[in-house]
Amino acid sequence: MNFFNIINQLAEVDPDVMGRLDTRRSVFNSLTSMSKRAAMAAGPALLASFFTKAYAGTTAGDPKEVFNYALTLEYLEADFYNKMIASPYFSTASAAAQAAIRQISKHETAHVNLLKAVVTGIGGTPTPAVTFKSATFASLTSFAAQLQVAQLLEDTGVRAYKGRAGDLLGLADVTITGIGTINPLQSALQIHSVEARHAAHIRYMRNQTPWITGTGDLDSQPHYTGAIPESNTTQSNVNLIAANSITPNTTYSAADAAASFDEILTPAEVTDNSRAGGLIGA
Amino acid sequence: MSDNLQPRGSDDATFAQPLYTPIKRRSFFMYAGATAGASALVLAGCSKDSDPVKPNLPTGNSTTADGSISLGSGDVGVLNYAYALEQLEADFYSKVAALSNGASLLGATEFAYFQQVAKHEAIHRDFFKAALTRDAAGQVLRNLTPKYPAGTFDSKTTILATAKAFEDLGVAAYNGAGKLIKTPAYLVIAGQIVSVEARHAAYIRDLITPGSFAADDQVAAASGLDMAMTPKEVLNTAQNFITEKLSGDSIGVNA
Amino acid sequence: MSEHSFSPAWRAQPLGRRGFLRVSAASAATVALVAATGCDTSTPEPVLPDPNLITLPAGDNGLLYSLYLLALAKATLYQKIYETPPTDLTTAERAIFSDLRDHEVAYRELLHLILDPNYLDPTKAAQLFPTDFAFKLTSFTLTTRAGVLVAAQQLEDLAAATYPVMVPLLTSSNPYQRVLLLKAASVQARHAAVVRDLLAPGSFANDDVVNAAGQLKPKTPVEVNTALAPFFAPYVISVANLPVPVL
Amino acid sequence: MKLMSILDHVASAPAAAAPRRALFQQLGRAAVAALPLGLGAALPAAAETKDTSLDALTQLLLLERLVSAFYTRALANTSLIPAAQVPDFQRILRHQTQHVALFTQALQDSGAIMPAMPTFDFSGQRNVPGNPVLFPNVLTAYDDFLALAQQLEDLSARLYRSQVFNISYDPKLYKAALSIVAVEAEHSAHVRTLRRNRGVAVKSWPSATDAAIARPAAAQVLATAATGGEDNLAQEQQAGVLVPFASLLSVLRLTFVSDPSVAEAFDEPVSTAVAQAALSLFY
Repeated sequence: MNFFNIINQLAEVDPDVMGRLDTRRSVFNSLTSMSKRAAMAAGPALLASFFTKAYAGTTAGDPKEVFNYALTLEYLEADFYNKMIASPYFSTASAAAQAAIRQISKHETAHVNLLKAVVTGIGGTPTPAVTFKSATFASLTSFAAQLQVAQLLEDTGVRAYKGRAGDLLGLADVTITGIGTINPLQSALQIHSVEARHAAHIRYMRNQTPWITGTGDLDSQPHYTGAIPESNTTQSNVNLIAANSITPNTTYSAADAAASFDEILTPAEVTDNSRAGGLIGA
Repeated sequence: MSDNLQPRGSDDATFAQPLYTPIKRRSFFMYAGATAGASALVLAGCSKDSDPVKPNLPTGNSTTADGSISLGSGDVGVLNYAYALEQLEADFYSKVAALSNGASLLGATEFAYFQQVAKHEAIHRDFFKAALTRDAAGQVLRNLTPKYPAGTFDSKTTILATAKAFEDLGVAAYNGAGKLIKTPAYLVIAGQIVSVEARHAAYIRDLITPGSFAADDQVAAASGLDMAMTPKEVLNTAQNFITEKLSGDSIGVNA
Repeated sequence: MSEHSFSPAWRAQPLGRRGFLRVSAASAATVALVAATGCDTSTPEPVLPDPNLITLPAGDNGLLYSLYLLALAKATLYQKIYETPPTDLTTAERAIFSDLRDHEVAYRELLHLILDPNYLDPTKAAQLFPTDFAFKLTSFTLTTRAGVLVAAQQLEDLAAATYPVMVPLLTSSNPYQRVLLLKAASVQARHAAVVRDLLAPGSFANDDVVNAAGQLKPKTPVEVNTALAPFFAPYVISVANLPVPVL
Repeated sequence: MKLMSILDHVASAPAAAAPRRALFQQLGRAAVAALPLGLGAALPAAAETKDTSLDALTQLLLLERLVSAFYTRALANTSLIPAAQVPDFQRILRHQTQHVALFTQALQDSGAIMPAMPTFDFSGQRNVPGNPVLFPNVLTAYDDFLALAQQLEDLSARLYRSQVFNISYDPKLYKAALSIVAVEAEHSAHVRTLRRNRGVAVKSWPSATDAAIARPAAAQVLATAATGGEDNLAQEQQAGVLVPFASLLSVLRLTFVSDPSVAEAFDEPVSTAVAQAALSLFY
């Protein structure tokens, strides 16, 4: 059995595969050790690196951890927009641009409050707040420069939520004081689509396509690359651009195929210094 | 293997095949889903296949007692549900993209963007068809016949209003259907698509009212949550635009 | 029939063909008697000699139903013209009819919402009329410009003339409803004028419709109903309970 | 306005006037509505507006006198209005004259002091030759005449809608005023149709898509009074509760109506103060 090859192929569609294999959910309790043993036997080097990434200090698959992960990102975004609004460059923006940033900021703050309540509601302890690194922010010396970072943050946020949805599958509804009964997965999805709306608007403000075609001015940044880059044109082993692949007599362009599916980022990728990780700090 | 990790309607026979069969020749969602796929690989020899679909749950594309077309049950139901919505969206945008006066009606840049959106939706539609054909052969929803109120394609106002309505509905539909999915891979796919739908929605909203990309009528101000709707709510509405009568009563329901 | 019959609880019940609003003159009296002697939630369904009789309620709701029927009639007519305009209707005239359709749909939906505050909640919404209740266009000639204008003028003159009569009959302590209807009232008159001018240039506000005091000749709810009745067949609408203008 | 004098007059009114005394039932709680700063200074002393029944009748009489004078002078210039449209404006004038008679009678019956007939000046110079001309050519050029006619008719329909509830104490007047709302609206629609037929982008109902009528800044209050706020989408069905048009008239319910059309479906009122400011441009 070529387990190495299987894992490799799995990783193409889901780079977080090893993280998923180690979830706490009961169905995998026995699987974990088995797969680890099997995997180690098959390709120790690759898997070691996989595990290192996938387990970056947390217990993957725990909904408390997932929501704290989301909370960290929302803290970062919320602080970034607060800094943006407080910045001397804010007044240089048009009224419409200011209104848009305020609306987005309002949502990020709402997400922080919601996620804190959710983490508490499911028996966890909200992760401490993080802030956007002041020195980095200080280097953004125009509204336009800040907006670039806003785009990167939003597009990364979209990818990050997408990468964790699977970890929330099957969770029961929870009742949270002051909020009511929510389904954890559904709430995460509802935040996720708001982040996508934000991303689209900021891209639009920057005269970029609202969706990611690969031709944007920032599309080569690490935020759009990763194990599965946004330029990916194969979904679940289906090649979207090969002639007659999904539609007789129709061939879709790589740009259209890439733009029609957003891609995931793993927690390790998101928290990497090249992406959100490098922006967190005092 | 746990019952709730296997896509309903997948080709169970593949479990019995040798493990060295290349993934691409297998039922791809079992592997794409990583957990389901990997556990199936590892545990193939020590777990029982799940029970067959209970006969009282409708299969995809079957005709119900009242003459409706069933979207099917379990994950197949969710996929057919998404496929139905993508058929509608793709049809709508293909008609917009084909307008001979599109550039003058919508503006050249906007028309070009609409043509991109038309491609995105066509890809979504065709992707679902390909996925369903491979994973749930025999249960693939038939080609639907969309219908629109008179005048839908006559003015910028009605085109934009219809696009906004469809995109916001699509986002709410995916957001509400996520929790009905049993297979992680399907959920990831849905997540990959819904954010693109949300991008479309934001763009079209901005065309109608600048700055309304995530306005309070769509994103709750207090919680910052986008809309989510149940399949029943969505289909009640979508039915207005689809000639065939659809039944989504068993979407996400497993035996 | 008392206004009580329009309580949400009553309306929320499933409505068969024999259910809603259809009360004969005799049974109306029965219901009134029941109501007067301590009507509770278990009002028995009366015997229905005429299953097609629809009795509008008393009070403000009756007036609002009457205005709703006018809006329904006009929206139905204009939707049809919008969808299949006569070939001799010019582009500019089609644009006018498109506006007329928009306005009337807005009135119809607004009045529906006023009559049923749960209208937008599919799980709670009531049914105002039987499902096959409709404004029938068969007696109009909608294949020619002249035909659609004649039909439109008939309805618009009716609406313009009855809004000024209906508004002061409303007794609700909610002034916003009256203001809203008044805002619609003058648009009804604008509709009438534009349709009249299209049919016969300069026939706006002529002596057919304006009296010697420079006021629009009024039409009472009964007159409106008499004019509309043939178009709602086989249903028969009774406005016997509606308030009657005193002056 | 000399309230004490009016009250004195009422007290000594002949018995025949008694039925109309109700007109003054609201005088006791009459409040002088403060005019916006800066606007008041530009108005004649008599232009203070109050929302009482007496003030309503007085203001409506002023409006009808003004519009009657406008059409009388326009028809007197036989080269202004094309022959085919002369009967239209004769009919409109006849209606306005009938309305003048109605309010004159109502005020006389109630024993109120009849306001003096102002000397109207449709140039906007307000009878002072040195003042700038705000409305050039309105009695010599047909298109300019129509533009002003449209604004005055729009204002008329609006002012009646605003004042009608102030006279609802008298059922007969109340009903008359409601009927007149409709007649003024028909006039307005007709004038708008005439302009549209002459190539002006204007609908028969006030619309956000109507071409604006260019006026000097000093005359802007007329546009505000005639059509300001006609793009309003916020209609209250109860105090603080807006009609949810966005969900009521949606694509998904097959009831879609665009925002401009929704706004068109509801004519808006005008505040009596703004109306007065506009009327005051003409005397």
